[in-house]
Amino acid sequence: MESRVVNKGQISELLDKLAKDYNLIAPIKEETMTLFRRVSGAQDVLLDYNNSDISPKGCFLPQNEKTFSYMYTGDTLEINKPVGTQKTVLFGARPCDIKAILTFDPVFDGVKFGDEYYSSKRESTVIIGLSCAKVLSTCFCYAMGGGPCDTTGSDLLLTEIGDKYYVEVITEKGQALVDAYSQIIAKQDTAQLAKDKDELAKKLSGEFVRKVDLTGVKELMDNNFELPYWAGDDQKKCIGCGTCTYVCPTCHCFDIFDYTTGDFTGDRLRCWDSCMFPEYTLEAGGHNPRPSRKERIRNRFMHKIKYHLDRYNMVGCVGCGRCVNKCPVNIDITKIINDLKEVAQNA
Amino acid sequence: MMNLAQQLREQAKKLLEEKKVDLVIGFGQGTELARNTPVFIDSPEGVSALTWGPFCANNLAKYLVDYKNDPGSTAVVVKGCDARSVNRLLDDNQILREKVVVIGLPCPGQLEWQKVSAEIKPGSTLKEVVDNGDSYTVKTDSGDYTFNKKDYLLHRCLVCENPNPVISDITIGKEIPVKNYEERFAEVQDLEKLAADEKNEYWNKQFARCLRCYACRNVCSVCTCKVCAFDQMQPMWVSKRTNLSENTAFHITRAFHVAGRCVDCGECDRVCPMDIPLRKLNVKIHKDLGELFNSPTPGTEPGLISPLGGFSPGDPEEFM
Amino acid sequence: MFKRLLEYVGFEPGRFKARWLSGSEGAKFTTTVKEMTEKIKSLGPNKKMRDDII
Amino acid sequence: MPNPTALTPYPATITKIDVEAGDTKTFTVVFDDPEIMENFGNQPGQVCMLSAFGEGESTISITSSPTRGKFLEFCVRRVGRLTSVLHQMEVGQKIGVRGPYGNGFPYEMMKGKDLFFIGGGSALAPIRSLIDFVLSDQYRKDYGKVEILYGARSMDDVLFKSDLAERWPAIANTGIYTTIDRAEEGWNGHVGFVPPFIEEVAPTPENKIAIIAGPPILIKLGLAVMEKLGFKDEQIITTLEMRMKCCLGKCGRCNVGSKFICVDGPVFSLAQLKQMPPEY
Repeated sequence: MESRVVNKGQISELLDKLAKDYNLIAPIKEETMTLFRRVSGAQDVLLDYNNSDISPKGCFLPQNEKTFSYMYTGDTLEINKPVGTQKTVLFGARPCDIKAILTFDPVFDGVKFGDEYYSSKRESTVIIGLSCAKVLSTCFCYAMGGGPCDTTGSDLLLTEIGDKYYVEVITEKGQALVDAYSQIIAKQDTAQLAKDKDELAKKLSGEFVRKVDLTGVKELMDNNFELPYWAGDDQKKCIGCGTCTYVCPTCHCFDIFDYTTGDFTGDRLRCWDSCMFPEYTLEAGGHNPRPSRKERIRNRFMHKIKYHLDRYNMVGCVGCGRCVNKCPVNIDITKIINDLKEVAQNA
Repeated sequence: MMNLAQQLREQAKKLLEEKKVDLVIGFGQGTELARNTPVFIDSPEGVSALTWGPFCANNLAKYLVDYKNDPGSTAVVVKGCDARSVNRLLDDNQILREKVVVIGLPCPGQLEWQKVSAEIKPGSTLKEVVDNGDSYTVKTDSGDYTFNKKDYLLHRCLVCENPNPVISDITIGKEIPVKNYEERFAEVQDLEKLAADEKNEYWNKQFARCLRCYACRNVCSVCTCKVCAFDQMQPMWVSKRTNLSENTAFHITRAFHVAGRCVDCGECDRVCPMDIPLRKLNVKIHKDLGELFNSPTPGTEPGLISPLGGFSPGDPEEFM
Repeated sequence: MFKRLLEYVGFEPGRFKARWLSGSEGAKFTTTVKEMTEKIKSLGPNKKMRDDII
Repeated sequence: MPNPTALTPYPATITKIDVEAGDTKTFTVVFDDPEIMENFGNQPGQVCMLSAFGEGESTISITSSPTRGKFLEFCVRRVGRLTSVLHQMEVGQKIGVRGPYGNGFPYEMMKGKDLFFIGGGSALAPIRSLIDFVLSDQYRKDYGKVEILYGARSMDDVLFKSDLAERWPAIANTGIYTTIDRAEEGWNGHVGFVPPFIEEVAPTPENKIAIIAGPPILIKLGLAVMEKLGFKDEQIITTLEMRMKCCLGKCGRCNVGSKFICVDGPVFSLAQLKQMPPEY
């Protein structure tokens, strides 16, 4: 598809317009944190950030979501679902986080069961990606099939080049948006910019310091469920918090429960849940199939590097590096991948 | 500092060789230059993994509880603040004195790794860290970097009370004089001065961010309940829903549950992925405990009875 | 202690009160409850920890 | 066709409650909308999510066979929060039901064969849907001899007492073997645990499928006995249990390896089970 240009001077105007026409979700600064929040205009949007502390996955799978409310009225039971999804623009998401959304798609738009809450948001949202300008020491998207300037999953991808944003139109949705704002997202000769972007992508891809290679890891794991490795330091030092799962852009597990506001009315909610919590798999009868941190850690990492691949033919990790960065005790998925490779090869 | 690490390895090796302990819990190099990670060493050959420096923020005393039912003894590497945890765990009867060997290291302050990491060229290898008193020089293969303690230490280290371990069986390194870069209660006092509405606004903003990942609770060395009320499903006291109401309930309960036992190791504050200033809650309690009961930071001395865990006729009675 | 903590996180002073009352102090009980009710009424509904509607 | 509204339950009414044992009741439930009831299409071995509004949801297996009429039966043991609330409910009260979920028993593959059912404790509930299915007038001719071996802790814990004592034995070409763990006054049947009892009854593997359900220890020991008796992995069918929240393969918790119990199971053959990590 085509490519266009936005002058840096006009980006504020574009954001203001988008905020007026859409529910605009963009990165903001809240104290020390970079988070995705709804913004009312360009003034709140943070354009030069490395990566957000929390991924924008909440746009599609909010941490708390009402699935319906119920009400008993006399003898009848009424179930009311929330109606209407707002037209949304997710602006400024990084390529790794956008790729992560693609790993959600087969889960929520399953063969047998869809998910109206997810798919309505997915359909009504235009994703405007923003290429990375810097590679962090925790980044390893290249190893998971992505890249700092990767267009996969975006409707539009913006890349900052000099005093311009180079705009690549990836999908019909993106096309419709640029056509609607063609005064700002201008048609221009973009040959030079395209070249510059390739240069940038090449330069950035040389800056990764984490060496990770997934080749063959799944195959090794297929035949090695029980490895003494899982009883090693990682499960000893793990404190069993849910940080890695909540900051992870591909973790999608949720819990469902009721929140009562009175005797006969209430909401059913689904909220993020974490496989690192013991109650996650604890059955009412008291049996827990994954009783200790060893099983839980193994399950989490096997899910990323094997189970998600088995089911959906996609790696369950995009290499954003958040869990590496945020883990209180420095459990590092890249180290685990490398170690497993070594261990399984020697097994 | 490398010299200290070498001494530490020798001591650990001796303990394991002489079978005085089955396990040494210490710090090892992490996956980032400026980061260390807990290591669990059960053989004399493994001690080479041990290290020591200004990137050893974790409070390892926490792990002693995991090994309290093991037949053998466990050695643990502690800094001054972590040593308070050991005292507190002993007072709570969580661990047995005879089954714990405390390896204490006087600590000249721990650096905030993210801040340091942001300035060092990615992919560099650490060569040495030199303590210059008010700053550290981190020597790497990509050059030397100097970090002023005042700007790069964890906040808890700026107001450190016990750089020297308050309990220790084997002490490695020279005693370090107490040096505070800030007034201990300054942050709390600033908040106290605000009007109720302003306080409310400040804390609402903080609590609203909470993800309820429970890192603050799980990392806490004095949070030792087997099943936490926040995890209990029957009955479910607090909902998993993250909203201001539930989050506030969680944070007030967490802070108050460790009141009188919190040793101010600052781990909750450090591990919060959302940068919620949790220490400001705990330190407020410390301040009040000091004012009302003249009580020092828990764990400072062995056998200290928590003012909230005991009764004396002389206790202040604000509620009568 | 708890009162101080609650005020620190932004509850209005007076919204939380603890009193030590014996079973034989009936009169003191009623005055305490009356005082407390008055106080709460003057403070109005609690604005903290209110449930947000999704 | 994927069903996008799968997370919403349908209102339903409890029409009958049978007390099976001290802590177990069977609830008969009918959807408020007759059309939903008509088209529910549940298969033997499938499960539903039951909602008690205000408490949440739980996965409960359907214990009735679709051949028995337009209603659903759920046999519920009081163990957790939701089941406690269900146990306090009375006839006429409203609950929510969504489903049916899971693969169900492969009854097509069992056609023309003898069936040997082994159940322990409350695990008779999920296999009862298949027992009633193959014993129904409509399908009885498709299957050979149907034998049921059932064990409970005590006399009081025996579920579906009238089924075991009257309804099933009355049907031609069936065999019922019951046992309780410890001898009790008034019990004339066999006494002892299920696995040695299987050995005593000694079913032969020829042209037979065994369906086994029970607590993990019974499955473990029972499978060993079956192997000893000469049953092949493909001839043994079992049904698993895990904590579930969505039952749609999305919420993540019920995975055993890369299989989700809720959509890929709960029914597996021993051959399939051996391909999966032992994490259930």
